[in-house]
Amino acid sequence: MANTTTAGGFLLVVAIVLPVAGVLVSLLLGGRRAERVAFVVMPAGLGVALAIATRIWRTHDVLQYFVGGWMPPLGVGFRADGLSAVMIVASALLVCGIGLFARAQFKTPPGSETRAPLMFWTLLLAIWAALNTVFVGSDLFNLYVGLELLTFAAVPLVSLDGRPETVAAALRYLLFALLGSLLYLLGAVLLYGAYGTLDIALLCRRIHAEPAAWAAISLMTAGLLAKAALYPFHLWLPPAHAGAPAPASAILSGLVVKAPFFLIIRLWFDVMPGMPERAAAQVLGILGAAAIVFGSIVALRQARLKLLIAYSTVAQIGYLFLLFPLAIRPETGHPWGTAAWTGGILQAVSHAFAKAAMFMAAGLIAEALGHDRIAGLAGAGRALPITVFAFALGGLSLMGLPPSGGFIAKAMLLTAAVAEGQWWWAPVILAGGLLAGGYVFLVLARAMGEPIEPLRLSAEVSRGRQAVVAAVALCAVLLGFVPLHPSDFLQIGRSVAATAGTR
Amino acid sequence: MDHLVFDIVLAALIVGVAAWTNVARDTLAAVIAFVACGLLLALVWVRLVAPDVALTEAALGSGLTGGLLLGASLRVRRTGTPAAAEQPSTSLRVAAAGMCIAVTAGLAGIVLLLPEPAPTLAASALANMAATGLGNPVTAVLMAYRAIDTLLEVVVLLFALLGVWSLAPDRVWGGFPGPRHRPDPDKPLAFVAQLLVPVGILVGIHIFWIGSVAPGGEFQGATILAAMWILTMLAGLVGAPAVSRRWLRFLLVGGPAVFVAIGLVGFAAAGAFLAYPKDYAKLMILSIEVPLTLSIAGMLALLVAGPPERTLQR
Amino acid sequence: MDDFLLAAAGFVLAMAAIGLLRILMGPGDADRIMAAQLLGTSGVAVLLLLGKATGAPALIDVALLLALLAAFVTAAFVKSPVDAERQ
Amino acid sequence: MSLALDALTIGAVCAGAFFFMAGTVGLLRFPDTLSRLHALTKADNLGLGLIVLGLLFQAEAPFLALKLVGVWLLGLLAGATVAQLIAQAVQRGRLHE
Amino acid sequence: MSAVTLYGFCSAALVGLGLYGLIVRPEPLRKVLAFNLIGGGVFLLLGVVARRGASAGLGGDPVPQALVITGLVVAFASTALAVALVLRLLRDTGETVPASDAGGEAPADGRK
Repeated sequence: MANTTTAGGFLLVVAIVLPVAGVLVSLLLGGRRAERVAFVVMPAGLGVALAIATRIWRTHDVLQYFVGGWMPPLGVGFRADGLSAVMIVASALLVCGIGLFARAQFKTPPGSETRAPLMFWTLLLAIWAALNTVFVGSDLFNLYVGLELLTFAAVPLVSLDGRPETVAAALRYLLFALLGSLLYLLGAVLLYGAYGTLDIALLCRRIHAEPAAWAAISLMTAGLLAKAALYPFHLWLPPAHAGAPAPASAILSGLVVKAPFFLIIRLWFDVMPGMPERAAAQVLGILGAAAIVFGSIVALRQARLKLLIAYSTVAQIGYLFLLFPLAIRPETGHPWGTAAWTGGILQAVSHAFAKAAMFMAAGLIAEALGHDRIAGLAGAGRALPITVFAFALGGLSLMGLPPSGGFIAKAMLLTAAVAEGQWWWAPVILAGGLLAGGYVFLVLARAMGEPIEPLRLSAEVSRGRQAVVAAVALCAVLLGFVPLHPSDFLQIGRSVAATAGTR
Repeated sequence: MDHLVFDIVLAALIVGVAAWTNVARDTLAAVIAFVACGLLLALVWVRLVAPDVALTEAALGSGLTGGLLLGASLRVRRTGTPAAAEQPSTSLRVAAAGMCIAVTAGLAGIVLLLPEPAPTLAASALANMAATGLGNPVTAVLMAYRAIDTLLEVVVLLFALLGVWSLAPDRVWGGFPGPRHRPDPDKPLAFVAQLLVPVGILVGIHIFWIGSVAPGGEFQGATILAAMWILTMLAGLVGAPAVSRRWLRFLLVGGPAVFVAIGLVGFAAAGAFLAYPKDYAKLMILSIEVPLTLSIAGMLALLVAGPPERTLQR
Repeated sequence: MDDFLLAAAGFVLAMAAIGLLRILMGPGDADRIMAAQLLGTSGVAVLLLLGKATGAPALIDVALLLALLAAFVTAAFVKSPVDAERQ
Repeated sequence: MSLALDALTIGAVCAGAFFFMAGTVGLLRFPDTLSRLHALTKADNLGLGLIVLGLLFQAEAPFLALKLVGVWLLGLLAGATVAQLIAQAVQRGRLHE
Repeated sequence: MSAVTLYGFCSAALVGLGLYGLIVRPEPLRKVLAFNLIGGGVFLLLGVVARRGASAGLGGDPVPQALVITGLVVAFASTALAVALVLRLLRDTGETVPASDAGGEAPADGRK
């Protein structure tokens, strides 16, 4: 690895600083201008994200930047590989989509400044800055600060409408997130004490199997699991994600829980490649499987649409963690060449789009009908055809039916399970798909049904907003056209770590 | 030998006070024990030859956090119904105690197993200090080597403040944080404030200013300034500022904005974000630190003051 | 000399510890808030002694800060927000 | 000369430590809040003053000596006024007894 | 045993005590206190690491010391946000312990 800043590495700094600057300017100008600032930052940020991805695609190499010109271990670096680029682009697309969708809901009335719109637009940019920090960070303490940024930007979004239930949900979310941060930090401290650096690339060369390293990785993983809401740490998620306003739910469920998952990948595959035992990876897989079964069954029994979607997030997070048993020390080739590697990451991205679309669709339905009880959805299909169609498109990904990103992801996880001889994951993957089919059809069947008495909409929903939801859902569908084999792009930046790990 | 006796007394005291924080019935007593714990930890930092951290711990970890939690626990006690909480069963307590003892034992074991000689960046931090124009290695880490952490950390404070403000009821948005404090009933308090605040501001500026060459710096100085601002608010000498005030927004945003701006100047002048050209390093760091100290002081004070509670009109 | 100063610091700390025990027992809030006073004064004394014993003049600044913040905490306690609400 | 200064320091610091002990004893023995408060503030601040006095004999630079005295004055003023605050709050019955 | 090791044990004890408080105390404010205890332990461990790295004439490794300062500021921010949430909850519901299952009561989806 070249120990210098790569050409175009400054884009990584811009990806973080741009939304931060957006927050600062929004807060300074206040009022109506916060929204305008957000709509300037969004296309610019999307451009930066695409530029990062293009450059990595063209050079087939990582982007790297050393802040202030100080090299690690003394300084802090940023590094984006193929995986980072995918997450950065997905976040940028989703933030823009959610921003367009939220425009009608968080409009600042003319005149004085109002609380909710100002907070929503600044926090949306804040979450974006935090996500980019996590995706390009290559220093464990810098990543800790990034995680805290994410927490402080995400928690207030949960209680944005100020109802006591959502404040309680936000508090619970905060407590879980803080515990996660502290465990993560404790692990990072142990690593610094043992190896004298927090830089991931340097750690990867110095780390070896000993108690301090095991304790550090276990503590950090446990902390991140609490933040990622993997079963049995999922308790905070349903009330928080279901209680938040729809655009906030979309970003929380779609992106925010993916950040800790991304960091667990960093830990297991970049900090200590080749070190984790298969048994440890099996534990993560078992928790993931439990999440799939538990989350799906509980989702089936929900009476409210947003809670159903939230519990479905609990289940879909479970799929992500099947990546670990299937890609850690695989029988065939190196970890990132496996179908599970591509499948797991594709699941993260396609779930992000699908779930965001479903939460936004649920938000529109609740707005139009004045409630979100599943039993009372009859007639929604006729009143809001585009919205219900978008909901169904998102549902395809959850069920794993073609054409959808979820289908490719789950098919690849299945392929990997067979190739690795770990057949026991196959029934879980299939059962999760069937259960998802159950709850998605439950909603669709109700929504397509005839209402007993003619439906009276409590609010008019614009066609534009419905189109945005459909566009986001379509992204999840389009991911279904990626080729069904391990992606080269997702392996960029991995080869060095691989050789270091198998020394 | 004497040294170790002192350390044993101190360590035992800290563990005792921390245990008290857990078992005390009354939340207020627990908070006071926690404040005591913070003060004792400041002494530990002195023993660990980390005076910069000792200053931060005493000011922020104990002082400002203590003030915040004391106010909160008094409010909870007088308004709330503390008894409603379900107490955990004995078996849960035993299981929790067992797990925590295991965690403690494990960590203690790892402390014993830490490598000897310990890896350290002290030498390289010292060797590169000339390029920063600073005389305090901790400040060099905060403002040069890991300046991005410091920038993001100030942004963390700002996000936290946004989070606190977002809890305001809609109708009072733009108004004044916290309850109104009237000056009259506590003559001694106004006296304390009038006496302490000028001294405190001097001490705060002093500690900020010497930070470039000796223990101190923007966070420690800012904490003292914040404490003094809160004290004048408590005494009713000045009111808390309405959150919609433009000057307040400038105060809060100014520090991080200048930080970002000078970081970008580094792109042009020294070839990297947050790099300082050698001859201007100290000047650039100082021009970040002055507005940053003011911004941090404002954020800390407003975090303690809480969300807006009173409307602008009235 | 340095050993003597350190021993003196240990003694003051031990006295503060005993006092702290008494204070935390309560019964009233006024007793408890004295803890900030007690630890403030004793802490300043310990810091000054330590600073001299270990040759670290920077500790005077820590002591200065401690004296200020102890007063701040007590004031924040005595003038709690609740008082303001009731007026 | 330095021996005499050392002796003065030891004497003053010992006296200071004694007053800290007296403060703690007062805290343990006095029956009511106000007298406990009184014992604590008076004795501890006197103890601090004596310790500062002892350290003054060892001060290398006049500026450091000035700072030492400053710390003591600040402690004294803050201690006295804050004790006043607590006492007033107790008398008005605003604190839980 | 050296003083540094002693403080290492002290930090382990703080983490343990904080975790215990976090699990056992149901009141949110007590949980916030417990978080601060854990944080104190973690930071102290970082201080021990710093002290062990004393070299080149410095009393400790300045990098972990600076990390502690950053960490303390972040911990304060978390405490402030948690306290604000607790007080808001208290004002709305008169209790500080959140009801065990608060669901997504979202009829108008955040609009009043």
